[in-house]
Amino acid sequence: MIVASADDAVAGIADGSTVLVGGFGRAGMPYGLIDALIRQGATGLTVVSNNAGNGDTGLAALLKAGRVAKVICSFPRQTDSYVFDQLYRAGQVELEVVPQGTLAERLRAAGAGIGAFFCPTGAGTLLAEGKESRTIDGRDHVLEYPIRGDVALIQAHRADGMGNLVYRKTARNFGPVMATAATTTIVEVGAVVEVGALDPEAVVTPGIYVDRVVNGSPA
Amino acid sequence: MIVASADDAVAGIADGSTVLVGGFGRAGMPYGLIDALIRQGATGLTVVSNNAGNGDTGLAALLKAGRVAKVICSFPRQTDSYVFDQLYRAGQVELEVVPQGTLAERLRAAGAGIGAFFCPTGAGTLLAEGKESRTIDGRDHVLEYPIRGDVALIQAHRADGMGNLVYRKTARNFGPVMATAATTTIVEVGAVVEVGALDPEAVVTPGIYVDRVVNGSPA
Amino acid sequence: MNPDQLAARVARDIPPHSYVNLGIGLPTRVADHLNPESGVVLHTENGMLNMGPAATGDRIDPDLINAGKQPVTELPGAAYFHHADSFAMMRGGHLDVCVLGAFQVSATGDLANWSTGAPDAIPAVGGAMDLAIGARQVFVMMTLFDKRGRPKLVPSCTFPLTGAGCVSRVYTDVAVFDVGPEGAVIREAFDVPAEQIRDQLAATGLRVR
Amino acid sequence: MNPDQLAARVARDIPPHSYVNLGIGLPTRVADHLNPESGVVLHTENGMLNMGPAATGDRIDPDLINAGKQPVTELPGAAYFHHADSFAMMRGGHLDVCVLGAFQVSATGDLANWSTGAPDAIPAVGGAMDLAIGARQVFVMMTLFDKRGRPKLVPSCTFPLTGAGCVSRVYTDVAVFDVGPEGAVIREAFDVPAEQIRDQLAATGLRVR
Repeated sequence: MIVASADDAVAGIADGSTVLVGGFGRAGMPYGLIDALIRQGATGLTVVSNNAGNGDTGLAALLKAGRVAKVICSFPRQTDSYVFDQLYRAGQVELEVVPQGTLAERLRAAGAGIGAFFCPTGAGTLLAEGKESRTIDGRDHVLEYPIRGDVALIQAHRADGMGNLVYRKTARNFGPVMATAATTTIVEVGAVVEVGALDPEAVVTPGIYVDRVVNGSPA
Repeated sequence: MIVASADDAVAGIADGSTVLVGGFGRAGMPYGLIDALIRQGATGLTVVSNNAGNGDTGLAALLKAGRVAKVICSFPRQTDSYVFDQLYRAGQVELEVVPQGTLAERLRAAGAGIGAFFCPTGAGTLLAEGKESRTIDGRDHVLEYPIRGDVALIQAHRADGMGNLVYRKTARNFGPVMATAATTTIVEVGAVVEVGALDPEAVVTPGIYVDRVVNGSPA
Repeated sequence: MNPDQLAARVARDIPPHSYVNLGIGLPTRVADHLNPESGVVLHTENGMLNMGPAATGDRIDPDLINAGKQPVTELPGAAYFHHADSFAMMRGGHLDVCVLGAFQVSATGDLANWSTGAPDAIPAVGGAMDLAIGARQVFVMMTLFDKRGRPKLVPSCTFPLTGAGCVSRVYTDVAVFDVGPEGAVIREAFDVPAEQIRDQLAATGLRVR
Repeated sequence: MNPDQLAARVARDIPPHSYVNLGIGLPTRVADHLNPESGVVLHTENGMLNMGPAATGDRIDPDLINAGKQPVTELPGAAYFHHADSFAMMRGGHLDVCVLGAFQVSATGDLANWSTGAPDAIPAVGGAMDLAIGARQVFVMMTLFDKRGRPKLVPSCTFPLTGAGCVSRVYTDVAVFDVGPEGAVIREAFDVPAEQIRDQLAATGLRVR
């Protein structure tokens, strides 16, 4: 469960994996794990994250290293997303844009064993084109399918030795849903605490969802 | 938000309402609110709860008073569910049995604005008869629809003045999902605390889901 | 009316104790005009209720940001939750009011605010579609005309839709409009008489009552 | 093999550090035979991980019960969650093992444990169907024959199904069977030779390898 380094934490991630990457902007972004993934070398990755990288670090660095074949996200275009922008315009990375809440719900569905769900978001828009739709109770819905990850890379505030996690403020964002949606969930935390030190009423991600924890220093 | 009595809390519940009632067995059962609902007199109710009452108190007393037209639950038959058993056999109450997790997920769907979802639970069984089904990724699924309440009656451990709630141990059970699924959510709590006294990281039900809180003594 | 006056005007229409999401950009300014006594609670879709004002100086915490990724603060009674729960809250219709910017709004309440449909644009939607369909009331804040003088309140949107029939009211620098199945109605004209606004819009092909 | 010996036998097959749900009744006894050092974590579907042994005396807390509504205790590292999250955990395939009782199991792994199909019975399913389809491995504990001597391991279930093809192993008082698409196989015979069990079941119409 607790591993010695970020490099140990990302060992074995295969080429072509679907990697769920937590964070919203910089909050909750597992920088240490992404850097380790770049060193690890896996390529042809599908990355699922809210954004497509900022500046030259984190996801942007992974993209720049040429490891990403496809990005599934809600908002790739930011003021400092020049790495992604360039690759996308050069046709070197595929993009699937998903409304932010639908992205979260499709990840949840994967973790919760839901086969598909009818969602009102995006009905009647470009993003619903080609998708099955249905009117339920007078409202238009689009059928959305789960997004499963081979690996999730997330950041949390504290973990105990069983992998129970708590987060900090809005850095929680996608972490708890991504943890449920991946075969292997890897977590970078600010500190590891004793089993029993986290309040059982306040655990956000129970250890059942967590495979590897590395004590890293959040950015 | 904070009301003076359980009677004030249940005022205005209309005949024919769908009432979501929290609790699993006796844990988390809002006894004070159910007793007040009996005094209040609303009838022809559809009750959604995990069970259909124990002994002569709580839901069993509401059933015995003849106020319930239909029960939607996962497990009506218990060693001491004689009130329900008798009414059911006499044809005086309608029953819809839903697998426990599907019950929780249908309530969540109502709260989360999901129009319907494909669920593997119960596929190929009697409980799926007459329901739309579909094979997704080689697995059989049943299409399930949201269960919305006009009112939710739940129990929590503490509320602050904004209606933020925390629960206690396994008494949490259906409370948080039912709170999201009803037009009016009414909560019986062990104590009301100052706004700011609950840890924002540990709030389970944010006040946005809560309409009325009464300081009651949990059984 | 300048943007700050308009923000104040929108703030006045938000009922006390409402749960409100303020979109990125112009709508964010509405927060500065809400009476702290009003009990209005701000939601940010990245996972928080009871968001406080922007953080500055020592109060900046990289773990505490709003949907625009700007540092913010926490008010007493705050709650944090993950993205699936946050968007469930929106999609489930629990927010009373959402205030959004727009490229175009149609007289029937269609909203276009995520894409100008430019062929070389990189598509990016964020939470725009979730906000559009989620709140009980969706208010739009925008200028009535764009920089080139083209109306942004239109008979039907030419830009790609964010949501269909989702907007109920449009606050512009010139007037406040109600929009919906019955079409657009001037609710309040600011500096110019309503009749003049009607004529001006009629010239663009939009009938407003 | 008596029920407690059988519970010990099941406990031995649960890998260390597994997340396990023990069904109401006989399976609950498996807990008493798990080595505390094994790191096996118990889930109870009413919203808890790291459930401890039954509570007695002063340790009884009405807010802390298991799925059978019996008072239990909490171990260090416990976590509480609501019903939708708890059943998402099950349905999503996160539990390693679930141990259930049964009325009947078919050679292909169909499970019948919620209803005997009696015409006057009040239907009640609880979490049975969720447990049946949720765990990575579903073990059944049951007697091989019912009180009237009818086999409970059958070519195909005559009682209403809880889940189709969901059981992988059946622990009975007589033998342990693997079941699945390939049919039933004796994995381990206890007091009686496997051949004799095969003959006995063949007489009921069930071919077992």
